[in-house]
Amino acid sequence: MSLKNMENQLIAEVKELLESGKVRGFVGFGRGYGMAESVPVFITDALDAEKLVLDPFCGMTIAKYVLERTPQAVGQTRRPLGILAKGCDGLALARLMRDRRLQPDDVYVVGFNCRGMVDAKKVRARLGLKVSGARLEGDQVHFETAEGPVTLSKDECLLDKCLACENPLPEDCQVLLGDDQDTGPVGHRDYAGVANLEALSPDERYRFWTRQFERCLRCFACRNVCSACNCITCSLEDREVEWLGKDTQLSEQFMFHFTRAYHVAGRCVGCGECERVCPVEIPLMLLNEKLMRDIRDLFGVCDPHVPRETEPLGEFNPEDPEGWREEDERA
Amino acid sequence: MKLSRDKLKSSFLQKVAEMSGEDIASCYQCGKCSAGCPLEAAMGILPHRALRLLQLGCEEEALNFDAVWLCASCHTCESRCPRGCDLSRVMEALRMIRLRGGQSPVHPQEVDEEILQRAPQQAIVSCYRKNIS
Amino acid sequence: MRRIGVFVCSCGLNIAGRVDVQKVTDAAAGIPGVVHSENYKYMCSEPGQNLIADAIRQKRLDGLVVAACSPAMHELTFRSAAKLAGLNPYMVQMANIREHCSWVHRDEEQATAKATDIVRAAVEKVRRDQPLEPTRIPLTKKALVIGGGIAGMQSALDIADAGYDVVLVEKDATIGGRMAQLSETFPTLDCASCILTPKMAEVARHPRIQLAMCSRVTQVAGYVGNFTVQITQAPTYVDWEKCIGCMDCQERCPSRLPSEFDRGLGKRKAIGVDFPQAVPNRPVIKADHCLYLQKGRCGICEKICPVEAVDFQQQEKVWEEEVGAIIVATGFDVLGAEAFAEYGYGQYPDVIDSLAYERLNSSSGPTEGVIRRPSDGEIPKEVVFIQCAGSRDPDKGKAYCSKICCMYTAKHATLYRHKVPDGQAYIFYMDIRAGGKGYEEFVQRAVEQDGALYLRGRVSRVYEEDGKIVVKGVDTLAGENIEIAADLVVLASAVTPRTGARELAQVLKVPADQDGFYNEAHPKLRPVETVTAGVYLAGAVAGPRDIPEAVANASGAAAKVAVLFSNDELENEPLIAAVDESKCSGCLWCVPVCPFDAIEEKELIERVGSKEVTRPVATVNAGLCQGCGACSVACRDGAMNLKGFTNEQILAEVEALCLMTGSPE
Amino acid sequence: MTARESARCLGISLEELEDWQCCGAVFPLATDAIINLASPFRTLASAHQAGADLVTLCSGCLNVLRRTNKLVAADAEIRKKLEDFVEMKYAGERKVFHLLEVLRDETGFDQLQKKVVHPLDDVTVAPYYGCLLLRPAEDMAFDHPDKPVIMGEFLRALGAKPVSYPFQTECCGSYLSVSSVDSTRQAASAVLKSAQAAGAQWLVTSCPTCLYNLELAAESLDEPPRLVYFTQLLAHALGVDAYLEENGALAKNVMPEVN
Amino acid sequence: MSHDWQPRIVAFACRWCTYAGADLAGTRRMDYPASIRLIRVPCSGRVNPSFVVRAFQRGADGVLVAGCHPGDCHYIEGNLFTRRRYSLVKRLLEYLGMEPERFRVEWISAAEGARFAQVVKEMTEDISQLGPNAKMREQL
Repeated sequence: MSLKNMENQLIAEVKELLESGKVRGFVGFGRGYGMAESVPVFITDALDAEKLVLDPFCGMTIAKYVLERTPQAVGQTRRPLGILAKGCDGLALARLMRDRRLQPDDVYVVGFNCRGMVDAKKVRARLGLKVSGARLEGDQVHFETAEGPVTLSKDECLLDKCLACENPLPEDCQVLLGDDQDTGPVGHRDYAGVANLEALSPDERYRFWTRQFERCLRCFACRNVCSACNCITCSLEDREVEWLGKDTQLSEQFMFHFTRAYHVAGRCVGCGECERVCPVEIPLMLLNEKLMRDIRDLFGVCDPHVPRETEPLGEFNPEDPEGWREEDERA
Repeated sequence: MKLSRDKLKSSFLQKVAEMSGEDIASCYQCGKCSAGCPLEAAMGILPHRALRLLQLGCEEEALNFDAVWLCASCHTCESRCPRGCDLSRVMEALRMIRLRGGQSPVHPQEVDEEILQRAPQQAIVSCYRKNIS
Repeated sequence: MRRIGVFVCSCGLNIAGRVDVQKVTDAAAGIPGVVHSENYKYMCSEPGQNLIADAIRQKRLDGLVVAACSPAMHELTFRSAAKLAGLNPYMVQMANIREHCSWVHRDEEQATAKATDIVRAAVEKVRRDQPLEPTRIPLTKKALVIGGGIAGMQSALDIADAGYDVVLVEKDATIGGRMAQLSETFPTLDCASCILTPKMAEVARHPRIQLAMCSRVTQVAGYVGNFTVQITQAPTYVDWEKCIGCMDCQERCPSRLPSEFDRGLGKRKAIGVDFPQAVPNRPVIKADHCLYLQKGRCGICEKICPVEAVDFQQQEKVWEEEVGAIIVATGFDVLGAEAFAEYGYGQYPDVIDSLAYERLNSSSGPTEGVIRRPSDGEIPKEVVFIQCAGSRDPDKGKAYCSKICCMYTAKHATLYRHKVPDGQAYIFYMDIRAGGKGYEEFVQRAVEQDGALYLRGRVSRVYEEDGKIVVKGVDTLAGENIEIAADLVVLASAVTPRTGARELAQVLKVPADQDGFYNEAHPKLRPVETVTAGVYLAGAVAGPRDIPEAVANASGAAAKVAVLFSNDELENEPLIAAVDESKCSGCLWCVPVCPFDAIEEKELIERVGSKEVTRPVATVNAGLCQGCGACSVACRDGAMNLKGFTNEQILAEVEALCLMTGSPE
Repeated sequence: MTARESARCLGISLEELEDWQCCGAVFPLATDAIINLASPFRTLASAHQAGADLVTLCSGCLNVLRRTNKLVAADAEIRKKLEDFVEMKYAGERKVFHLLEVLRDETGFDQLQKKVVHPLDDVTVAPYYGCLLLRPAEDMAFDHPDKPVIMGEFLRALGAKPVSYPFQTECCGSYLSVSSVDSTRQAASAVLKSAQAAGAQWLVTSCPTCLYNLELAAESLDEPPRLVYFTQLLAHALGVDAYLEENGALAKNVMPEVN
Repeated sequence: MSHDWQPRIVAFACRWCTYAGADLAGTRRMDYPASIRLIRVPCSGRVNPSFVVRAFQRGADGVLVAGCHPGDCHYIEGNLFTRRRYSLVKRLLEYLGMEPERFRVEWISAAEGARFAQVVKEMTEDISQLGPNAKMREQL
């Protein structure tokens, strides 16, 4: 079923949910400021359901938006909040639930089998045109532009996270839109960027990260958007224990990014939001993927990004390798 | 027998240890290898003695230990050794050192014609490989 | 602002010989917050301690750094001294400038600089110390003993005699354990039953000992002083309350099965006792072999029982006991058949293990004490004993020495000669380990008086040929291979922990070594304790032990329990984890990393706006927490902290140590 | 030939490796004798190129190939040397089987039993394993090194009555029969006598050298067990030998007569 | 008397094993470089990876995390979590550009005084080769 058809289904569904009072509100996407941009919206009125969109520009993982509106957070009676969920939102919701920041009955999940979302930046770079709409078809994306239709392959224009997506279908949905369910992964995470960086010398790597971290504004956007960074109070802003220094010299930037990456080790769901929201474009997924890949290789955890009842660092195998020894290095 | 530090740390011992890949010191002379050796009768001397000679640093005696030519590499000793020390490998190392030194107990031209006719290829190839450098 | 005192010890010349103590003292005086700094020759001596006490009082010190030896040596000493002088003992830190400094560095300048750094780090740590009070918890003065062998019985008797109640859990239907299977005991050749059965009777009639037979410990919750133990009792199908022990049922039961107690050499009935002296002397039905329970017919025992005690409907029983201490005395097994393919164990009936040989020797055994070989009942004229069968064999068996085999094999050979005067015993051995009182003499008697022939070497192969058991071994002393056509072969099989000991270790949260023997809290100084407070070890559960050792152990463990029970309340070390609930997000990732299950979830009630909401947070059970700090690292938001080793303290120590003294920048 | 036809009869296709090369017959035990691994390595690499696993009929070859295979899979340094020397890439991807294992694991002895047309009618056969199939146990992972069962099961599937005897895993003296005939005769005689004492009419082996040594030893014994190669028994039981004989591909009277 | 540059190494030592092993090195009067400074922790499982980075920030040239051998943990399994945690941390630090020699994890038991001294010597030598650490280090 096309996204357009699903959009209609979504609108009808949400209207019904709000009218019947089954949900307190609904988190989905609405029309953005530019044409090729859809932004998260929170609606509480059934009349607003019409404003919801579901198009190839709904790439953001929006699960964390529900966190501010849980019954716990707002002190209200328990009535669920509706949310539109792609595969990555499903993982992010699972993350929040396993971290016990969300109860399963806090949300009412309207899911769909996502076949990938368009990266507006890539499209802009490729086409340099104003795009007014897009349609996914097989391995291709057809764009409507001011100068007529243009077709790009998915490889050229989808978000990186979609090209690496192995879990397009959200689990545990109350409603599933569409009919093309479970048609397998969209892409495959190959950790190529990690391997490229690993091939460098320590000094080259340090220079690489120095160039990245020097730009960091310490805006905490990467943390705020992350479904795995869901502590009520972040230790990096702790007033009693100075885990992180206040100034932004390079040393503290390393501390910040080391700690952020380590805190999501084994818990990152791979949604790529941290990297997307970074105003200075620090490639944070290179850190997250490094840990993900090492967890997979060292501890044999096959889907390190899928939340489980235990996390890789909260368990062990008596036969675990000592990952710091040369002989345990991958051949 | 005179013992000395030099004797116990000779390059010869090192070589045997490296070639065999076995830890000579691990042997505690229980003799289980000898007790199960199918060719011990032909050797006339207990094979675990080879390891003892090495432990004592007796290079000359170890290199004159002719039982090495009678080890068939059947690994019976290895399969029962409580210390995981493979005597067949030690025997092979001693054999190789002697073969490389020009010694060889078998000369192709002296092998009985009838044997060459009757014996399967496998036996002949094995024998040459083990006994001729 | 803290008022910190620094006391630098010269330790005679142990420290002063390499470290300029005065320089360290002066440097310490310059650290902000240090209001007193001095050195002395022997700080741990009485005058030294008085010096500290005086300074505490006069300078109103509220933090102390003692720069001396390792805290392992004198931390307690100085904490006690501080307490006597009115300072909270947890406001004391040791700076180890002896073991970690003066003793290991040659260069005086470097050693002095390092000592200064160590002192500075300790000052920074103590600056962030908080006075801590041990928590007090009540305790249940009742002990659990697991295992009714000689060690378990001894422990139970000692504790009961000290005036405390004991629950003795035994998985079999009788107490007595391995010792009940033995014939005589080395080196005195006392009859095992003669010394054991009176003890068994004493246990059974002791008013403070409650027996839980055919039972296992299936769950343990709680902590020292306050354990809740779940005991699961298998059905016996006989109501022991009603049973009068007449054993008519055993007499009439038509179903026979190989007796496990007799190591398969004899038969027992499907209903009955393992051996006539069993305590309690009450029968059980082996369900797998009972015609009634398997096929629904027979039921003779039920019909003839004069008191209607047979109860085929009996079910497994599960109950809980509250106890304050646990002694584990689960004893040993011997390595099974799978380990000895080359010795033909399990293949040839006349190759038996040492426990089976004990049964052959026992006057209550299947042959009534006559040595007869299992295959045809003939009296064996040549018997080969193989020592180290699976022991000292890191490659195929167990790396360790089983310790008791040298002695019991000498005993076996001696007893054999006594019973078969024209027979010959051969013993293959590796080394004779006879390090006990009268042990070496006993072995020599076996050789000199009883004609045991010791052959130094291992056996490679055992096989049957022409009705004989051919043993191919070696005598390395003669340099000859040895072949003996024997009538019976006895394997001194390696001693292993009891089957199920590893699972029990997990239930008890006690670490075991790679072989499954339980680890002592300290192998030398705390040999009957485990790292889990309140759990003690007795007998072969911690490694191969002979009877006198097991008994000594058992009494040691019982004494530990008695000491524990002499308190009305327990003081708990306050260096444990604590949660800052305001920071805790309730993710509870600290739970899986806690080795002691000390972290639980708690509902925290908070006000949000005008409403009350609840949210989950972690909470630490002070009785269970052992202070490892694993939770504090699993905690991302920094809500979990470890008292005495807080995040603030460790970060401050890092900073202090990185400001290296004396290194040119 | 018998093996290939027998296998065909069981639905397994065996291809002879083109351009095969002797494996060297003994696995080099010295850690620096890497050059001796070249020929088994080449054989393995050829099989890999041909896209197939290897099956051997000889315990000796199995021993050499399986151990070489394990070594190159585990030791990158040695692998590199061999690859450079032989100029072929191979990293232990393939498996090496003995035909007996194929019969057990692929065909299944119960299936084999169903295909038997000439059951060996309860003839008493002593299985002889010798050394190379079983040892070193860690490398070979073939069967229990002291209590193997595979040949017994194989014989039972063919309708024979296997006997157990203590010397079934003892060494026959191996290649020493070329250089030191007396010592092998002694070792091999012990095996035969042990089988004889257990009442074996036949003795089956899976290694040509064992067969030869046992034949030599049998010459000096009274009524020794008849010696057969396991593929002979297999071909006979499956009725393949008759077919081969008719086609002149096999000499007559290869099989000892039953009884 | 030496004014040559010497590395500064911060070590986190589990009190039951490595700290006691260092005590033993002392009791045996072993001689090792004065470059090492120990922080006593109850268990290697107590060592927060942020402590390691903090040490580098403040000027450590090398950091050692050391505890009981797996299976010997006083707290039964604390060091098995350490093993997982530091397998990742070590690789992450190197990924960020730290030289492998500057950060080590070792199992050193209470009986291994010689091993402790050996590790200190090795680290001191390795780091002396590399020179002072500037990476992740704060600018004063």
